[in-house]
Amino acid sequence: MPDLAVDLAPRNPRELVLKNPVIAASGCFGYGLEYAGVMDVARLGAFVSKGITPKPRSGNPMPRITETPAGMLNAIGLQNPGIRGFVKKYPRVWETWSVPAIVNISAEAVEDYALMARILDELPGIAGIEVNISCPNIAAGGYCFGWDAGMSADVTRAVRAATTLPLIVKLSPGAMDIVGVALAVEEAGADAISLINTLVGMSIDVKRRRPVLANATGGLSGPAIKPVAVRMVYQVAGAVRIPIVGMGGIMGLDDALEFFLAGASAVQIGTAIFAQPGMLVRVIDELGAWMDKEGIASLAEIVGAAHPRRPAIVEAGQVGMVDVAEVAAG
Amino acid sequence: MPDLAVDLAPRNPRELVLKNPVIAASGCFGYGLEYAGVMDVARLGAFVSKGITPKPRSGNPMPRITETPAGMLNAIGLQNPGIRGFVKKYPRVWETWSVPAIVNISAEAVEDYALMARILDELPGIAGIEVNISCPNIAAGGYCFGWDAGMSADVTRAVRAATTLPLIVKLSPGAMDIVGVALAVEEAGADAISLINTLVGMSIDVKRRRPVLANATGGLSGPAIKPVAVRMVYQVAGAVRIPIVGMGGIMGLDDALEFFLAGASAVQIGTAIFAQPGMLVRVIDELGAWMDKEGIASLAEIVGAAHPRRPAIVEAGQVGMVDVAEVAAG
Amino acid sequence: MAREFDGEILACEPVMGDSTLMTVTLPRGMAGGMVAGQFVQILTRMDGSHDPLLRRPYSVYGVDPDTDTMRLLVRPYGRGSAWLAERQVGQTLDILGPLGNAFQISPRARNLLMVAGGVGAAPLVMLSEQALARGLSVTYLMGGMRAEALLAPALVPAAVEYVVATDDGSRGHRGFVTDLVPDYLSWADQIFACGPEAMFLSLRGVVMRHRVGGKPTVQVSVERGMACGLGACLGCVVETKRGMRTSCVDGPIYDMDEVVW
Amino acid sequence: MAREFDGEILACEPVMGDSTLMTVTLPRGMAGGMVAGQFVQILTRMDGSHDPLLRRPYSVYGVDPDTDTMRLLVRPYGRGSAWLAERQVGQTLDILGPLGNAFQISPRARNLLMVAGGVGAAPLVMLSEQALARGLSVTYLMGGMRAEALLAPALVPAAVEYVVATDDGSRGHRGFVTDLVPDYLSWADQIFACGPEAMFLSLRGVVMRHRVGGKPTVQVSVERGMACGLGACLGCVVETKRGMRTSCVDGPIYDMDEVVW
Ligand SMILES: Cc1cc2nc3c(=O)[nH]c(=O)nc-3n(C[C@H](O)[C@H](O)[C@H](O)COP(=O)(O)OP(=O)(O)OC[C@H]3O[C@@H](n4cnc5c(N)ncnc54)[C@H](O)[C@@H]3O)c2cc1C
Ligand SMILES: Cc1cc2nc3c(=O)[nH]c(=O)nc-3n(C[C@H](O)[C@H](O)[C@H](O)COP(=O)(O)OP(=O)(O)OC[C@H]3O[C@@H](n4cnc5c(N)ncnc54)[C@H](O)[C@@H]3O)c2cc1C
Ligand SMILES: Cc1cc2nc3c(=O)[nH]c(=O)nc-3n(C[C@H](O)[C@H](O)[C@H](O)COP(=O)(O)O)c2cc1C
Ligand SMILES: Cc1cc2nc3c(=O)[nH]c(=O)nc-3n(C[C@H](O)[C@H](O)[C@H](O)COP(=O)(O)O)c2cc1C
Ligand code: FES
Ligand code: FES
Repeated sequence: MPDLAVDLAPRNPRELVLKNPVIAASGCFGYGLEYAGVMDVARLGAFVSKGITPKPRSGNPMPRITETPAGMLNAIGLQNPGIRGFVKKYPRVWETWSVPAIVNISAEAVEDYALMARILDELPGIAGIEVNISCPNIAAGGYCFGWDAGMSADVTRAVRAATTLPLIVKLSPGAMDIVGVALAVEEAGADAISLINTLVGMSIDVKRRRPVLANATGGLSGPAIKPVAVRMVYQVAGAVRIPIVGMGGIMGLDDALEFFLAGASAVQIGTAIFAQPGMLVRVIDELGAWMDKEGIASLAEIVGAAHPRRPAIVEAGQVGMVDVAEVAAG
Repeated sequence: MPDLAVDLAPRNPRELVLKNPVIAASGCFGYGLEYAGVMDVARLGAFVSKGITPKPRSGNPMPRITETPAGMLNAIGLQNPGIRGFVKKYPRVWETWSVPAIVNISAEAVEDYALMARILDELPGIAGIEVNISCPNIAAGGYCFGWDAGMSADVTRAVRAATTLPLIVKLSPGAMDIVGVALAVEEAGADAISLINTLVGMSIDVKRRRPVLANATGGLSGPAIKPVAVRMVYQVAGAVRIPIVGMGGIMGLDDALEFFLAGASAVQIGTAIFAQPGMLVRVIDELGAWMDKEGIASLAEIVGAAHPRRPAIVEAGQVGMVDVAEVAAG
Repeated sequence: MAREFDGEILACEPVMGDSTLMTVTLPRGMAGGMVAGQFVQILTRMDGSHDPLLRRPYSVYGVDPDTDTMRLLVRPYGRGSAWLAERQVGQTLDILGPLGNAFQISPRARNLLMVAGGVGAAPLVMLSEQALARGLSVTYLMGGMRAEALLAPALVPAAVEYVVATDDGSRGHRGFVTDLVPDYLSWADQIFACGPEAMFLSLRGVVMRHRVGGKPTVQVSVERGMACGLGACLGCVVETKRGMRTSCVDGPIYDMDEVVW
Repeated sequence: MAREFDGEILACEPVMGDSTLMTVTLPRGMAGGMVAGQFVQILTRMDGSHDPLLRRPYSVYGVDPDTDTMRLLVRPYGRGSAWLAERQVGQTLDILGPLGNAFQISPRARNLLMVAGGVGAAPLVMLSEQALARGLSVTYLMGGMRAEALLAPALVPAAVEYVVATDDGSRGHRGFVTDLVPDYLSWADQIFACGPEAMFLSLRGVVMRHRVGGKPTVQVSVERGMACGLGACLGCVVETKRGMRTSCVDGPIYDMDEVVW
């Protein structure tokens, strides 16, 4: 049996050791309980909670989701009970579980991220925090934290100061210089980086002549975005030294392997769970079987293997830049 | 019979009047001749040539294309005979055609764009120029022209000074502030804006443990990217006053209508041609029939109709910014 | 408890003009626990294709615990249902279910009125059977475009009063099924409705205008786009007087008066 | 001239173990113009689904101008071919073709050697028929994993010498089909090969080592991922000594000596 275990916070004494590298993604697995009936949650490497905010949120008006070619758009609007409501309900349940629970936090001000991190720091049943920086920074006129290296680092630093819990910072694919943001959050104290969050998209209802979603725009996820996600993981893996958690459109083992080969030490699976909840455990089983067959003893052997030579740390924004631009020109 | 005609260069005395708003996209229709056998090219509103560069290019090594979920990646690498080779061969053929031919130009220096525009200016058989700014700016260390409003405006201004031909500037979806770039190229003299070019993506061949494409990254096109494209057209349409040509994943009439409703005055169809060359003419026919059925006399009636109220010009980068970021957070 | 399972198609019977009544196998013992109003979610694409991506919800039309089977009523509408309607006997479907809550027959109810529009007919047949088994009286109103679009009388339990309406008047009342409702308002203790949103709005108008003292109560099966089907994604919520409720777990059956329309 | 047309499936015959020999209708008059080595591109997904997105190329196995039909040999491999192999008699396919260049029999050639690997057998049967019609001698070498993976002798024209190799030795030579080639090198004027890239490399090695004065010449059908099939996208190029050549218009048949391997 090959070794599937991975530590996502090797620089952190509290460490974040997963028995396998398959994680259920934020917003696609509720609080873990929703799926307890249809699958064996204990088999997972970990799961990430729905995004929690400082105050309760009732979310966006309906419709909130719509299907797109090989993908979906969502504009849930972070419906959640708020950090206080969350704290009362879930940690005590998770404490009795063997699978690590990671809490995803979202906020519109740096202090609010820190506030939530401080609250989570002391709680049992919580293995780590995933910081969702794809949120509007109210102080910056609604400009997205995750699009800017400086603002991303500010959030990371504030959360780092507020907790010793393992910290995964989740990057936004809307950032033009994804490598620059990655380096900035690494420098600011992130234990690991996860990517990608959804791309911003829109569908229009031709009959009503209005955007399908009440919120107009929504987050695009699913297989449609996989090539963008793999590219970004590949680029970020060429630059940072902390572990990377890759995601975006994983629908089975082969997709997960693309992310490992691109440089991810673990993967998250989101949208695919909706279509095939059984897929999570299937990927874990098939990964073990594949490694056996290929004679791979430990996952580390293939992480980043698609890189011709893993380059040393490069200057922000320069990874594959020429390639990238040239190719976009067909 | 409803009026499908559209002028894509209303500010330009040389105008760019199309009998219908359906255009074959650059790189997906060769030089028009390749499809002359399988469809009636004369039915098109216009077609755009493969990207032409100052010097001949033999393109990237193989493999250059790969299929992705509801999309494809390409890294052709702008294989083309160069502007001189191009001039000898195609304008004289197109001169005898009734369908407007638009030349797509790509370069790695501002002067080279201008040089090509000057050459094209005097030629017969050319109805307009589409400026592909998704190219690396060698002077800026390979940073993509189209990602930066200032550099995009520089290219536009130089081309504008070099020709009186109708000028469409084709935006790169890699730009974080797509609205800012659009406003900058409008200001710099573009007659119209087209978007989107491909997103940058990657697929990894799990068997070989290497990127599928020899160039590693490639441009993602097809239905997978449609939601991103519609969103960007919607945002840009809320800001600029010049006509917009929308594209990205159009596979039939309903997709084209999404772009018109989002604010495009015309559409381009690219990847879909590979799958269904007959689709180009089908969309034109179905569009006319649909307008008849809906009692729409002129396309202008539906262009931008999905906007609750077409706002006046807004500040660069602020269109829907909060929505967008919030939504990306699920 | 919901499970993801492979169901084998045992029969496909053409009904209601263009629709198909499909008999599908269930895991042993599951049928007995399924109740009227619940639904299943089916993956409607071939292996290896990722488009269309999400499952499609279908109401349970009926179950047979003896043979461990259920029946589904599928109307070909868009791409998912067209794929499903093309499946053949012997093929298997990837099914998630049973999902959702159920219609609740009040212990004091004697007379039940069903109001069905189109494929909304599906869960109300099963509910009628459950009511008859309890010795209750059932009237089943159904509306459709044309005579052929209606559920054949043979598919409705014989002890049920079956009254129909068609848009073109080719059978029964010419007009909306909701036009028939006022006649039954004083008789019915409860109304159960399933159909398009427009039908609910019209039903609501009729009931609000005519009912006395909040009787009859009305339960509706609300149709929402769904992703997970398990209350995890929060994509299918309905605003109720007590806040946002998922229509896959807290629904699809809602008390009409609870919903913020 | 290539056209996009609907072809109706008239027959599906299981061959070579898991593959299917499909008979499909052509637009009137098209069959007569189709030549060995050409291919068609087929849309391999259901209406309304966008995945898989691109057409799949299939070599023309044979044509019948009298019935306006062609035959295709389809091996279920991935998602596109699996979808295709599942189609049934009476269904139609969206086809683009005929595409590509053709094998060229030299006017001076008398003895032709065919070298087929797996489904590469397809275009070489048609080529053999054309050669026999001109009174030439043909030897047809075929390789496969097992006996069942070979083309049944009945499918190869009777006047052809048919020699086989299998990986497991269950029929004919145990080993690669290219092992058989040296015996025919002095006899053959031309070699025509279709199969996986690995087969070409091994064939090239054998021929380079043994041939005398550039004889026999070798034409190979090269397999490249394709998008447009019409020379427009430049996604399928092969580097030749005279520059980049598309394999959909300038190919798929290349002179082995012209290709930069
Ligand atoms: C709880 C629940 C129970 C359901 N039970 C049944 C059932 O028993 N039988 C059945 O046939 N369908 C039922 N449906 C509808 C079904 O889930 C699918 O929506 C329907 O089959 C169309 O899917 P599609 O893939 O063919 O359409 P798509 O191509 O995905 O098109 C869907 C689009 O059409 C709209 N749409 C979806 N369904 C309809 C419809 N029926 N009428 C008008 N517009 C529609 C959607 O808003 C969307 O824009 C049920 C839905 C829900 C939520
Ligand atoms: C000119 C030409 C003629 C062809 N003629 C035939 C024919 O007559 N009969 C036939 O069955 N196929 C033929 N093919 C192959 C066919 O086009 C498809 O590639 C094949 O059916 C697999 O497609 P898929 O959608 O099933 O696989 P996908 O799921 O799309 O997988 C394709 C993947 O497998 C690889 N691949 C594709 N085909 C093969 C293969 N045969 N062996 C190993 N790896 C492969 C590709 O590189 C790609 O990574 C031909 C290809 C070309 C270019
Ligand atoms: C319905 C839905 C809700 C989501 N909610 C969140 C969230 O609350 N916080 C977050 O960081 N990401 C959220 N995401 C993003 C996913 O965690 C993931 O980054 C993205 O969907 C890409 O992965 P996938 O293609 O496997 O789904 C959500 C995604 C979906 C589809
Ligand atoms: C094979 C291929 C080659 C392309 N070449 C060019 C090019 O030379 N210049 C350019 O501006 N865009 C090029 N594009 C981008 C398309 O014109 C279009 O912007 C993009 O593909 C999105 O539209 P679609 O989804 O309809 O294909 C190319 C696209 C493809 C698929
Ligand atoms: S469908 Fe996901 S919560 Fe209901
Ligand atoms: S497949 Fe497009 S050029 Fe050959």
